[in-house]
Amino acid sequence: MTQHQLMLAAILLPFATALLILVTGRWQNLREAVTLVGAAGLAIVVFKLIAGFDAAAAAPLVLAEILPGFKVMLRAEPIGLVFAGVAAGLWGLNSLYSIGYMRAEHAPRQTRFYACFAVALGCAMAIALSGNLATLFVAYEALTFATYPLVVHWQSEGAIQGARRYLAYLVATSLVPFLGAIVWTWIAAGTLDFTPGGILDGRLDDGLLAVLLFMFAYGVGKAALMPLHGWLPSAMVAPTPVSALLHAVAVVKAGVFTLLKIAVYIFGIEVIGRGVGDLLVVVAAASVIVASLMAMTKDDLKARLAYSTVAQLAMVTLAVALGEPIAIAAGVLQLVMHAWGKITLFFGAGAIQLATHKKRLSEIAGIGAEVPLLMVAILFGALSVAGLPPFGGMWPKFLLIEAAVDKDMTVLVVCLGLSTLLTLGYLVPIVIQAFFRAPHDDDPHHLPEKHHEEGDLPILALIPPVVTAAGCVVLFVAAPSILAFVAPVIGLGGLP
Amino acid sequence: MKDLVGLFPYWAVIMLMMTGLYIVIAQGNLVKKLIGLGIFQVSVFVLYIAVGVVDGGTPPILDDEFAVYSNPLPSVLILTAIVVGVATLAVGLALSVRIREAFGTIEEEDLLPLTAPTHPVVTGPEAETDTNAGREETRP
Amino acid sequence: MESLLMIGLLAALGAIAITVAFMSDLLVVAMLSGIFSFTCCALFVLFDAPDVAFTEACVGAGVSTVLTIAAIRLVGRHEKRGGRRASVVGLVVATVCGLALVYGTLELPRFGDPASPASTHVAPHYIEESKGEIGIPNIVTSVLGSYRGYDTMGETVVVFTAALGVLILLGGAQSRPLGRGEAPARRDRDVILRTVATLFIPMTLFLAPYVQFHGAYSPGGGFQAGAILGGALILYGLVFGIDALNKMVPERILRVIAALGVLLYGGTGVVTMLMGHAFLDYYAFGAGPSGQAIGLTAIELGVFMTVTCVMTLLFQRFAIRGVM
Amino acid sequence: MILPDAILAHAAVLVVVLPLLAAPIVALIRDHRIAAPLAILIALASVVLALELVNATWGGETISYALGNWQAPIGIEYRVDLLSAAMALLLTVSGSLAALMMSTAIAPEMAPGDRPRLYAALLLCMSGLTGIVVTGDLFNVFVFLEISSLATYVLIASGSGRDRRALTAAFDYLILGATGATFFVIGIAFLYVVTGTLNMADLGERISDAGRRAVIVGSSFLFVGIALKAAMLPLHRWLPNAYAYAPTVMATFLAMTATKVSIYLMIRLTDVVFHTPGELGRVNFAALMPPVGLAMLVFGSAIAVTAKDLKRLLAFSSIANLGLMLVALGLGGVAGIAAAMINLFNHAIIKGGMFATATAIVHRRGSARLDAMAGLSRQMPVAFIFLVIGGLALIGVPLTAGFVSKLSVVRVAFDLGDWTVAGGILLSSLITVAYVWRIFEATMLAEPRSDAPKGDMHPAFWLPVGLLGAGTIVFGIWSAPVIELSTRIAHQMAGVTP
Amino acid sequence: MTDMFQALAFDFAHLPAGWPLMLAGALSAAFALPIAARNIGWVGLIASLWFLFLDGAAPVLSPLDGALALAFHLVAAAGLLFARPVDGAPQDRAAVSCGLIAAGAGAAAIASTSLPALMIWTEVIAIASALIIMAGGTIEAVRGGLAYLLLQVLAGVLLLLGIVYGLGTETAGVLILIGLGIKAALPPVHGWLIKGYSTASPTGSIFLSAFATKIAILGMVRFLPGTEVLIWFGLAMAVGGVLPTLFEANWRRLLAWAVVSQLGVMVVGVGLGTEEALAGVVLLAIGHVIYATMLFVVAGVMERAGKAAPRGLGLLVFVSMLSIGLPGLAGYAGKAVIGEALIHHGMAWADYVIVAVGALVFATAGLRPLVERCRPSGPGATNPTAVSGRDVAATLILLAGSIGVGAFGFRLSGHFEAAFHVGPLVVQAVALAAVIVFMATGLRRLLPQGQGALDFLAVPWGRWVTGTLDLAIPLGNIFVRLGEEFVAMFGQAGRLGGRAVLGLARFVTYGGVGDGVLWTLALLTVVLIVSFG
Repeated sequence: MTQHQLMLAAILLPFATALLILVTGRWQNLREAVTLVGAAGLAIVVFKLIAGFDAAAAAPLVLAEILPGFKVMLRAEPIGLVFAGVAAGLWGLNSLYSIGYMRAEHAPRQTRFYACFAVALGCAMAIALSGNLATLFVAYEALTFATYPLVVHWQSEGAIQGARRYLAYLVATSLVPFLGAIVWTWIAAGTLDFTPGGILDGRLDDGLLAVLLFMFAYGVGKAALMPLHGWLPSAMVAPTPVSALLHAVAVVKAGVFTLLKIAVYIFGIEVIGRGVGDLLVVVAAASVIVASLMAMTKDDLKARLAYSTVAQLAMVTLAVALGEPIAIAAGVLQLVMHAWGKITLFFGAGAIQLATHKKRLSEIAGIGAEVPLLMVAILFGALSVAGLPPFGGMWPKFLLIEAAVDKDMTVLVVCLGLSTLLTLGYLVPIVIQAFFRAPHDDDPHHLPEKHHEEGDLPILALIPPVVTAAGCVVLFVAAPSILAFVAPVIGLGGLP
Repeated sequence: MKDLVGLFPYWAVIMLMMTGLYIVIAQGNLVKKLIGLGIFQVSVFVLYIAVGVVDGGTPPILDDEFAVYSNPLPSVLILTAIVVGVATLAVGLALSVRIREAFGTIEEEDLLPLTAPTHPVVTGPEAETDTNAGREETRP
Repeated sequence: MESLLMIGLLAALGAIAITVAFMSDLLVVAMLSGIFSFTCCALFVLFDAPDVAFTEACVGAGVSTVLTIAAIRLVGRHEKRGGRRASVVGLVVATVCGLALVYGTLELPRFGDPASPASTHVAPHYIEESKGEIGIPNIVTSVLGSYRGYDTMGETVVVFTAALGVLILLGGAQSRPLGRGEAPARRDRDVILRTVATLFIPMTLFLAPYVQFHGAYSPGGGFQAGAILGGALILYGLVFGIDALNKMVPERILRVIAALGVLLYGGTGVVTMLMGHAFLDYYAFGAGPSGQAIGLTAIELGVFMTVTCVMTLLFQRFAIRGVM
Repeated sequence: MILPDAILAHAAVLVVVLPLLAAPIVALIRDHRIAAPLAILIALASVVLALELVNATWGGETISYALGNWQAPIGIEYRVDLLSAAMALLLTVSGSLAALMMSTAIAPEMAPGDRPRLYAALLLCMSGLTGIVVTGDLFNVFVFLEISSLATYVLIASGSGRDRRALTAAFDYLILGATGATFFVIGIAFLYVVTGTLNMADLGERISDAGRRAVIVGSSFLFVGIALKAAMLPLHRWLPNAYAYAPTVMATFLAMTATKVSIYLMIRLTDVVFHTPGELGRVNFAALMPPVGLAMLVFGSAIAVTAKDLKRLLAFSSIANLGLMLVALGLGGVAGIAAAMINLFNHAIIKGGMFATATAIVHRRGSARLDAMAGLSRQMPVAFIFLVIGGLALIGVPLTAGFVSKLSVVRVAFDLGDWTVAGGILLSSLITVAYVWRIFEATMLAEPRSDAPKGDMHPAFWLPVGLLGAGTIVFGIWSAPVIELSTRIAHQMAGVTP
Repeated sequence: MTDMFQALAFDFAHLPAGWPLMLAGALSAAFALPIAARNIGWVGLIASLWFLFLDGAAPVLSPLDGALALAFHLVAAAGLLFARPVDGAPQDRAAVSCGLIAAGAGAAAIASTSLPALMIWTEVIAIASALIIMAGGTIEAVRGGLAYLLLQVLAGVLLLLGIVYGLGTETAGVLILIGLGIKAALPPVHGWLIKGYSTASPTGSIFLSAFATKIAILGMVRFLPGTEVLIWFGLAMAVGGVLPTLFEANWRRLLAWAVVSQLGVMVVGVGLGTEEALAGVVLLAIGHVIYATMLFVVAGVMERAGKAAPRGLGLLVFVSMLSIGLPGLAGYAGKAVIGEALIHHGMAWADYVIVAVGALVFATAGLRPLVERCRPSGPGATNPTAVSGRDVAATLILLAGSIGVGAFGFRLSGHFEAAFHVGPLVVQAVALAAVIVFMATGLRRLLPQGQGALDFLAVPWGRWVTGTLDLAIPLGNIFVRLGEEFVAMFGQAGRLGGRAVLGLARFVTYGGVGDGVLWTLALLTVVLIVSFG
């Protein structure tokens, strides 16, 4: 199987799975089996792609030419493969979890749910393997529309309202600033292909480049940079597996991944480094702090996690804006670590909701006793997202601080330190609330007895969070190898 | 003086045109509008023929004594235009008859509220008899 | 002298147009539009365009006035009193536009100026060559039938489309089915009408073919003849009742002949094409003026058939429509 | 091509005359079960002829056909270049698609006796429009404009079976159409006065030394007449009612053709008659079109958001897309005209597809109101899918034809460094999302009424809806044919060899 | 940057030291069965010991470090013995599992060669300790734990910055000093230690006392030897730490103060920086680990028994008292070596201060409780129950360790015998005698004991940290409201604009046909005038 065939397989497999799901819609178990087989197949294909990847043989594969110069082209390159790996890896787990979750919730229209899931993954693969900005935009748009039915799944009044805002933000930002920026780049640089070292160097003066960077930063609505982050909390109306998909696996990761590719292959890292990205650094840093603060005020579990995602994603935007090879490395690692950390938290939140039918933080006091394993998983996830050492989340923070020190932006260093503390501030209380607090806190010495309405936590909803939590720890160890894999592209020599 | 006379027909045509259009704009009655339209079109015919006139020319019928003839082309064009005018008038009148039967009035002020887009679909009082009859046949 | 007459007629036209604007009785307005057309005929004759005058008289004045009155019968005679809101804005815009147009015409070549481009570019060819190429004295008919024959075909189709439209719009149950008997004469009023009609209609029946076939030599042709015959049939229908007219010329036949007229016109064109010539190139029927003569008579006949039947059909549709 | 070359020589005139003469025959046939197939046959024949024309003019040649063998300024001359051939193809294809759907679609609305006449009216309308597109004589344009307009008034009025407001819509369009046509004739008169000829090419040469002021008046009248037919902003009042109340199958035909012919006339006149690409007489397109186009884009989309009826919504969406075409025309130059043509063809396909789907829905459910379409996604899944495809194309989602057309205009705007126009287009396309999403929410999310009739699209609609839907997708991905055609036309217009 | 990678170049060939302990801790947390938790703990402990010392592949440790690691394992064993996860509060199970993790991490920290690796393991210990505190079961415990975690993470971030700036530079030095200072509870920041140790559950306090602070001190020894200012800091900390023990009634809070003072002594050693002093510090660390744990075991038993001390407690208190200061046992050697180093450094008076502090600790932490609490005084005070066998076993194990330190001191470091020169022995004997006299006689009643005495010294650092958290919430609310206002204003403007456009569009579109013709005429006029112009 040559690389081209692998790439095509990676994209077409999810779509084929979607079709098969639609066909086998009536037989529930068969349909679930199809999803899992599809997820496994995708994981294998992507693994072979990553394993067999060598930079020399990565020739582009042109599929179609929509407009002269606006080609649909695929090309495998390290950052893309990392994103593809994350997406493919977590899809299986997410499917497993959603089977447990959706059945426990007796959700209607599950066939459409799984089919759209598969289609969304297909788009994510296309984004990962896109060879130029044109293909990326096509897949990016397709992803927005593929995830709309997922967000509006319950089709309640609130769901429709939330989905409408979700769509308004994403389509508005992608149709106006993003498309505008793409066409501007296309005209300024003559081509849209991703070329290491960037294609815009010298084509526009720095002032215009800064404006273009801003258009991209706000054009890619999925990166949820403040103040255009509104769609993320409003997408919380979706069922939890979808929130997990949106916030960890596909949608938001596609957003920041796009920013990374634009920084590395369109602008070129040094170009951003020489001052083009400075204003964006300020905005991104502010976004991190403000989002963390807002997260602390949210009593609803999923809303709190949503704002946490906004903060963590702003860090990747920060990495892009710093314009340092180390920062880009931090961005790539954050993309992976946050995916695993945040999906654990969402699995946890969903499991809590299943077990106790409670969504709000204040209501889940003292259930730690019943599901200790789940709580430990949530703790691991929280600490990994916060960036504490034994977990993978530490690496991106460390590299970001390193980059900030290199550019001697002391204010930024303080911000990053503060953000770690704030993240702890809003994540650890979840664990405390569940583990150590008694259901009624008025008398401190009361021992949390058995919870009265005993929600059944299906085994399927318990395994994924534990696996991803373990993943966080494993990633802590695997981080250097990921960096080595990505280093040649982002000009980060001298790695062991 | 010669100048004034020279261009007088055109100015008269323009005056007629504007009157015709004014009638269409200002008058509420649909048939009145059609007649205004007719006046407007006839004034155009006068313009065309005025263009074709040649001083001292005779009607474009070849004859031995005459040498200078008026321009035949405008006459041909106007022949066509007259018939087109009548065709449009005929269809317009047929429409106004149907509107009268469907809405009970052919005054623009009264028609406006009845034809506002927000109204639900109504096929009009007369529809029961007219097209429904036709529809019975087709229903199996 | 002539220019005085012209100014007089134009002034009359203006006066009629303005009075139409202020009349509220639609019947009067219909009459005025008829008078307006007839004044135009006089003007056209003055402007050396007898063919146009002839057509305007028959079609413009005759048929459209009849149709308007027939429609008023159904639609109601009086315009709503308060309905006429003097549109000040419309008046202002119309005057401004008029002034702009007047300013625009200042550079036009003078009325009747022989050296004007219109009379020096294409027209001389028609005047000099038509004798040799087409061989009929009436240049208007030659241009109408041959040089711009395609336009006339288009125009015949327009007439046919109008008939088609009115048939669709005013078909249906609202119109009572056509009988085949004679309407009972109303003793007191119809005597004068009937006697004049019995004298008048045969006259027109002869006039129509004359105008049709003499069109090559004197003002006339398919349109005028059709309108005259149509007028005659409408008069017959008016006086002796629609059912009598239907007995004489059944509506079914009228529809077929109307269609055949168009097909005849188009057919001549198709035949010339099949004979290897361009569409509507009458030289296919024979070299020189003889071919043209055959072609012209054929298309004139086609036009005559269509116009006659369509005019009658239109009137019939309006006449048999039941009053709401 | 497959036709004997004898017929090929006359293809230019046959494509118009064949349907023109077939109409009376179809009108005469009493039994509509024979008239319908005949009409379809004639329409398909004219499609083949149009294809032949396109094939002949593909290389950039211009076919010149003298009617009655009288050479140019004397007689009437047909001048067919690639633009005319392409437009002829578009018209004939739309006509045949409409004819295909006609017999099933208007069965409930029209008494069987009248139907043959309606088929004849459709053929006349199609041949009239084709006549405008292929002729080289200005007055001939007026004659065929009248034929097509009269036929259109009749087609719109035939919607009175379902909704009486079709009558007033037809009447309004008649008055406005007649005024527009008369303005057109006045324009011809002024140009004739100062040049003496009616043939466009001949007019082109003689116009430079003609009286400046008369040319101005003439071109102004011509422009206003065409603008009215093209439903430009202040004069677009007739379009919404005409499309909304005409029978949906007629609306499909009109949406694909009516206003497009006027755009063709604008391009043709600026190119051949006035030799000033981008300026009709003194009416400077570059200054006028972008603002008017953007205004149409915004106003059309704004009202579309509040429309309660699918056909009215699509009508206003057509006004918006027209605005986009005018903006492209306004940007001018080879790229501008090419973008306009891409927009023209793609919009015809997309909007035609959506109206065809609407026809199928109205045929099955009896009304085009949005609230009557609740639960469409479950009861008429196939129609729903094509509605989705069309909707996404309107928004301009990649892999659909809509994206290609929008991108081509935006790219031209960016190329000329015209930020305001580019920004304006992108911003106003947001409103498109609003009204397209209303369709999806109405059909997908609302609960279906219990008494809604069952059953998906009637088989008669499968071919037209399928063809246009597939076209929307295929020309989104493999957009080479449309782009190649448009660039060749643009090069021809600007006189540059492709 | 690169050394960070070396620190973490994790090849799976040899895992970090103490990984079995960590694994056992994690597993015991996962399974709800209390009994299983302890058994897994023992298995992990034994495996860890075998891996650390006997298996060939383990990283070779210097004798001192080896001893410290062994001490950690002893503490883990004591903790396992003392814990009662079944009948006691369920938090014990959390305390045990986190304790095991902390022990394993401590061992790994000792085995680590570079500062980054050490930093990582200190973070792990910090998290585990925070969880232990939070498992205290009360509201203050939870807030204290959160404060502890935030403080430790702040220290970790400072260490991280230090590493990033590179060890050589001056700013890095300061940063690392502050970071390790917080972790080692240097004066301004020692509040968390007092609060943490007192609110944690008895078993928790056993684990807490050992690992976190000692590893910090070890860090200072390896990376910040010889910073002058630390000497004075250490002395102040030692004296400041011992005074409250005189007046404190709460036994565990008293022991916490004792720990602070002993840490002060170690800091003095670090400040000296001479090779001898550093050896002394590590020796003291090892000794302190052992006797502090013994004291906390005793305190734990006392607390668990309620008001009356069970029989046999006196013996335990006596034994742990001895190992505080008696030469030959754990506590004495380290302090003596540091004393000698001070003398060599020319600060003889400082040596006497240290010895005095040592003696005071001996008295207040060991002697006084023995005298006051353990003697069966008053009617019916004889508590029927005896000290449970598990607790006795725990103390015995620790005693063995204490004796071991005393006996094998020579092999640990060359400077060991310096502690047994005549000078230090005499001074120690005099100090002990004085203190015994003071405590045994009635003089001790001069020192009134009260709950929370001299608490002002324990700067309420914890509340400041959680306070900032509470401060953040209103700030967050401001931003939330700001966001909502922004969206509302944006929506309002959008709606307004939309209505205006719609009104204009409707004006242009709807109306009679007369208006249509009017618009046409108007357009014509405009076009004409513009063209003429």
